[in-house]
Amino acid sequence: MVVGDIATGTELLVIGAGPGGYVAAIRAAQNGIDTTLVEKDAYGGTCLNYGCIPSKALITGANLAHEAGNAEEMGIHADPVVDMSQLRDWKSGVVDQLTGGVEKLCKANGVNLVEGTARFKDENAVRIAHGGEGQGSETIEFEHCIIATGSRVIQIPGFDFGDEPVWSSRDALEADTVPERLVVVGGGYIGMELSTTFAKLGADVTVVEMLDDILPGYESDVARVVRERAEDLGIDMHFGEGASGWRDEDDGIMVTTETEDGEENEYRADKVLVAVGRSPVTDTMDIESAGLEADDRGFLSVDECRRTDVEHIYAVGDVVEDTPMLAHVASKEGIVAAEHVAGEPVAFDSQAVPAAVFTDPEIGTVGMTEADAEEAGFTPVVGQMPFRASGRALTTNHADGFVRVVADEESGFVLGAQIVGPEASELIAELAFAIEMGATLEDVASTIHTHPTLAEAVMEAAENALGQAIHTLNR
Amino acid sequence: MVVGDIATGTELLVIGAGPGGYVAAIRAAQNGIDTTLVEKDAYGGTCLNYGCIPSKALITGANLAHEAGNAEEMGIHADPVVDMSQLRDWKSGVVDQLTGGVEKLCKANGVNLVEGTARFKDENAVRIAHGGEGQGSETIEFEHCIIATGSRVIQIPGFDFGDEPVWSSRDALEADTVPERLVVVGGGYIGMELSTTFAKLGADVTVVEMLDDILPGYESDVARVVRERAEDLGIDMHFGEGASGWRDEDDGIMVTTETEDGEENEYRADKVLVAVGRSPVTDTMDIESAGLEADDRGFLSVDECRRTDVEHIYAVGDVVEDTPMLAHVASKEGIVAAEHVAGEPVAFDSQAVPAAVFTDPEIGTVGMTEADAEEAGFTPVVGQMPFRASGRALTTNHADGFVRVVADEESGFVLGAQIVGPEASELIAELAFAIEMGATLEDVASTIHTHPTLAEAVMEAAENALGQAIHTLNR
Amino acid sequence: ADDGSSSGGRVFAPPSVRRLARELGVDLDSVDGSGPSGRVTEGDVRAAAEDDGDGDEPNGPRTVQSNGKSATAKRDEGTSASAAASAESADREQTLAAPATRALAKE
Ligand SMILES: Cc1cc2nc3c(=O)[nH]c(=O)nc-3n(C[C@H](O)[C@H](O)[C@H](O)COP(=O)(O)OP(=O)(O)OC[C@H]3O[C@@H](n4cnc5c(N)ncnc54)[C@H](O)[C@@H]3O)c2cc1C
Ligand SMILES: Cc1cc2nc3c(=O)[nH]c(=O)nc-3n(C[C@H](O)[C@H](O)[C@H](O)COP(=O)(O)OP(=O)(O)OC[C@H]3O[C@@H](n4cnc5c(N)ncnc54)[C@H](O)[C@@H]3O)c2cc1C
Repeated sequence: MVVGDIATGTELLVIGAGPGGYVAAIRAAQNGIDTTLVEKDAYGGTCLNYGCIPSKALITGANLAHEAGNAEEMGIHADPVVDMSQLRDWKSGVVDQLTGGVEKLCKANGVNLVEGTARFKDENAVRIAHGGEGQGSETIEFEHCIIATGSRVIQIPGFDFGDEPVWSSRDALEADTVPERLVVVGGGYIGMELSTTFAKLGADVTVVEMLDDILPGYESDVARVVRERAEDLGIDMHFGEGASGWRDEDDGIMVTTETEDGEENEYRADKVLVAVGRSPVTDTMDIESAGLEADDRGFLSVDECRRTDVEHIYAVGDVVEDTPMLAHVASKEGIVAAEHVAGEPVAFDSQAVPAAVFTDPEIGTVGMTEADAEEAGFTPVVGQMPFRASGRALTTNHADGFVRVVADEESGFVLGAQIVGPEASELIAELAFAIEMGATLEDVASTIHTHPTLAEAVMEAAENALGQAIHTLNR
Repeated sequence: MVVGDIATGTELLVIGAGPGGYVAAIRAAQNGIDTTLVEKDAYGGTCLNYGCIPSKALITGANLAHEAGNAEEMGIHADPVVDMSQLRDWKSGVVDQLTGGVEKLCKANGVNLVEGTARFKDENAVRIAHGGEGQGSETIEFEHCIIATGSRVIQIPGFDFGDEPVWSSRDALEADTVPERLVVVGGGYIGMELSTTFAKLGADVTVVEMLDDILPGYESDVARVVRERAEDLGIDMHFGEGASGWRDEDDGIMVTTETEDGEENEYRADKVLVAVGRSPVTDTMDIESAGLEADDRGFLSVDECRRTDVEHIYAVGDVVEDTPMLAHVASKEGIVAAEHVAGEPVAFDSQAVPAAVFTDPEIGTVGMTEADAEEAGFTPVVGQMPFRASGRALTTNHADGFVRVVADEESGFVLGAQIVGPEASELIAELAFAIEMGATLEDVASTIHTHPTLAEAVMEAAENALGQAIHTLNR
Repeated sequence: ADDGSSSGGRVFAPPSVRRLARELGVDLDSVDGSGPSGRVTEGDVRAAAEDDGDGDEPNGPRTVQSNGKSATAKRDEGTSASAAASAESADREQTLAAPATRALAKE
């Protein structure tokens, strides 16, 4: 164990081992760059430990139990009992397998791993504080640095995550019992994914959202499919209300909310999950010492190679201004930064960033909506295919939702897509690829799609935009 | 009711309303062609009534019941009971919904529908025999004709589908109880899909296959993943044995088989499913009267616009020589033929035809294998990503299998892909599209794929082929 | 070919072509795409690079040695390839062309 301060040097220092940082580190090492990765907590970052992965694992369990318990029409009679602590342990096993994998992959690619918290000393060095008392610290000098310190959950007045009944998403993902009554503050994607999960696991769920619909940012016909399904699942949604506080009651807690015109409401609960957003982690490592400054919300601005204002210091992932706070964006930015350090002719020049919401049903979107396309100066043409006309969707007993493709009328170039329905998160891949390729509606429509698959609906939406769908009526 | 023979005329006559015929008829009508569609049995053909759709519906039910009953490690405790006749009714409901939809879509697009059996009178006319006694017949004269009469199941000596214990795939899909013991003759895709289904529903399944592995035509490492899972499900597989006959026993039946060197084996069963292939239906409609001749196996040969030797008569779907007997091929051929009749500059010029097998796990393939690519004169480079390294696969608890991408080393053009694993049938779509687009490995690898999805494994397989995968080791 | 105005000023080209343009110092906005609706192909970018003359400085990053290979050098072999080689790759581009490209060719 090293106590005191020794200085080492590295060509590239990556701070933070989330999907931005570890991917950057591996790619840099693959390109022959001497790379050091510092992480203060756990390999895989928010995504693998407290975000994407554990949430999707719980969703799998909740879906299976709920579906099997509600499939009488298919002749399946079951009354599944979910042992929440077992489900949690299984989920933790998945997380461990993946985070262990990340560590192994880093090592196998030759990345130097350092545990500790990094703070900038100056433009070319950080000091690493090792965890625990008397673990000392070390200085690492670098030629290039990639900041990938990610984000943390936002706390709102009146709700302290230190209090036992107040849950962050991370607490929710660690639950070993299902609360009888759960109030969820925030109807964004994290709030809705967890609301759906806990409703399926048996909780009485109430969602409180300040705006006038769930999933702000999504088109209303997309959100509607999820909202209606949430209603079917018994989720009680209240819009135009902000949570103002909570208090203990004899039996559980009482969550109070306020509307814009000052009306107060109260909801009984056992737990309250606050999921109102995340903010970048740029305030705990003395970025000023490196000559950097974050914007007023804490984000760092970068150029197309992900360089900050200090040319040899890059930023990727949730800390970056303007790109969505998503794991795959972090990874792509990490790759771009790493390859740029290695001298490759790269840029973050993706034409469109896909995104998925793992609600019931799922949402997958990429690129422009019809309105976006109009705004950008295109004359959009739109094609749609409802899943209830898809043979595959009907055979899976999940036929809500649709595939919509947005294209430029004149050229036929695919500009965007919105999918809500079964496997939307997977189906969006083909359309994201189509947009990157500069493909036209005709390209998508005339590619043979396997029968019976949900992907055929992608083809049919393109055909619909061309006025020649087979399985849905053309306008 | 019309009795006697009246003659009507149509610009295009389509014979058979399967995925080849009904799609052709709709597209022709969309192009302004006066189109008549004759069907003797049921709209949707084999695929919707006795094939793709009912089989996938049963697979959904079997999977759900089986998964829910085997998820203790996830903390889900259930003991699902499947009421097979209810499952069958649900499946029939799905079929009815889709076949009803086909009929409506035909009408909405202006296709004239005729029920009856068509036989060629001459090169420009068919006689339609209407079903039932005394229903009379009519003559329809046509300018163009598309033959889409599909295929029928092959019967083998010793097994008469008229006998109650002998099942065709159609009988299996109509079952309202699960046989205790089922012998399946033929380890092709239909045999394996149904073996898996019935094993999951509780039958003791034995597969007898003449060749030395299941799923002939697939690479051995692909087939192996399915075979090992089938073993886990308790399916007993015997290779190098041909079924020779069966006899009644006190308790059920005894199926006898023979190896190449004459060794005999016997398997006790309640039902025996014979799934050894399908042959084209070209022998029941006097094609000679139209000047046509089928090959010795009954197939019709066609040009790239799907014209037979008689220029104004086209053939599409299972009756066509050389293209795979698959629904989406039938539909594509139907579209090509219809558009050609309409004077469009079309051809069946698809670079690659995707195919899926809905076993556990699924298989999705498209284009060339590594061996195919070598044979075609390319220097193939191959990339692979195992699902056990995919975060999404682990969170769905289905992590067997892999994605493999085959490309031309020099140019990077994607030539083929083999996927075995969760949602393989859907994931293959992006790679089929990549091949059609003439995309390179770099195009696939540098497209952002949503996290966490199975589709990321497609990207990683491409990265692996380029020697730069993040989540799997590069060779 | 497309004049770009109907496309909101955006250039439509596959990722590999965009990267090649950066490598060869070709400004994609100035390339006339020969693909369907003016999609820019690898051949278009290479032709544009030739037109600009060989001496052009790539607008990409500096060239560094990594694993004994230089990324830019790797690609330079491609640019200086013989006419025969580029003809061959053009052939392949045609046989492996996208559906809309093939439809265009047939019309
Ligand atoms: C519940 C939930 C569900 C989500 N689901 C999805 C989803 O389905 N799909 C999706 O794309 N995104 C999802 N996200 C978002 C996703 O997790 C983030 O976008 C992603 O993790 C960002 O990656 P990153 O590398 O920028 O940062 P992070 O993953 O946050 O990693 C940053 C790392 O840096 C470390 N660190 C910070 N400061 C220092 C320091 N000074 N020294 C050393 N180490 C430091 C942290 O400990 C952390 O490990 C979800 C998030 C949550 C909370
Ligand atoms: C159990 C099973 C599972 C399958 N699963 C899949 C799958 O998952 N994916 C896939 O792609 N394929 C699958 N197939 C194959 C698929 O069903 C066929 O490839 C497809 O149906 C072929 O379409 P078609 O239009 O050529 O013929 P068909 O669907 O066979 O339709 C032909 C139609 O013509 C009618 N007809 C015949 N002769 C006459 C006449 N003289 N006059 C009037 N009408 C006539 C018939 O009644 C029939 O309706 C499966 C097949 C089976 C049996």
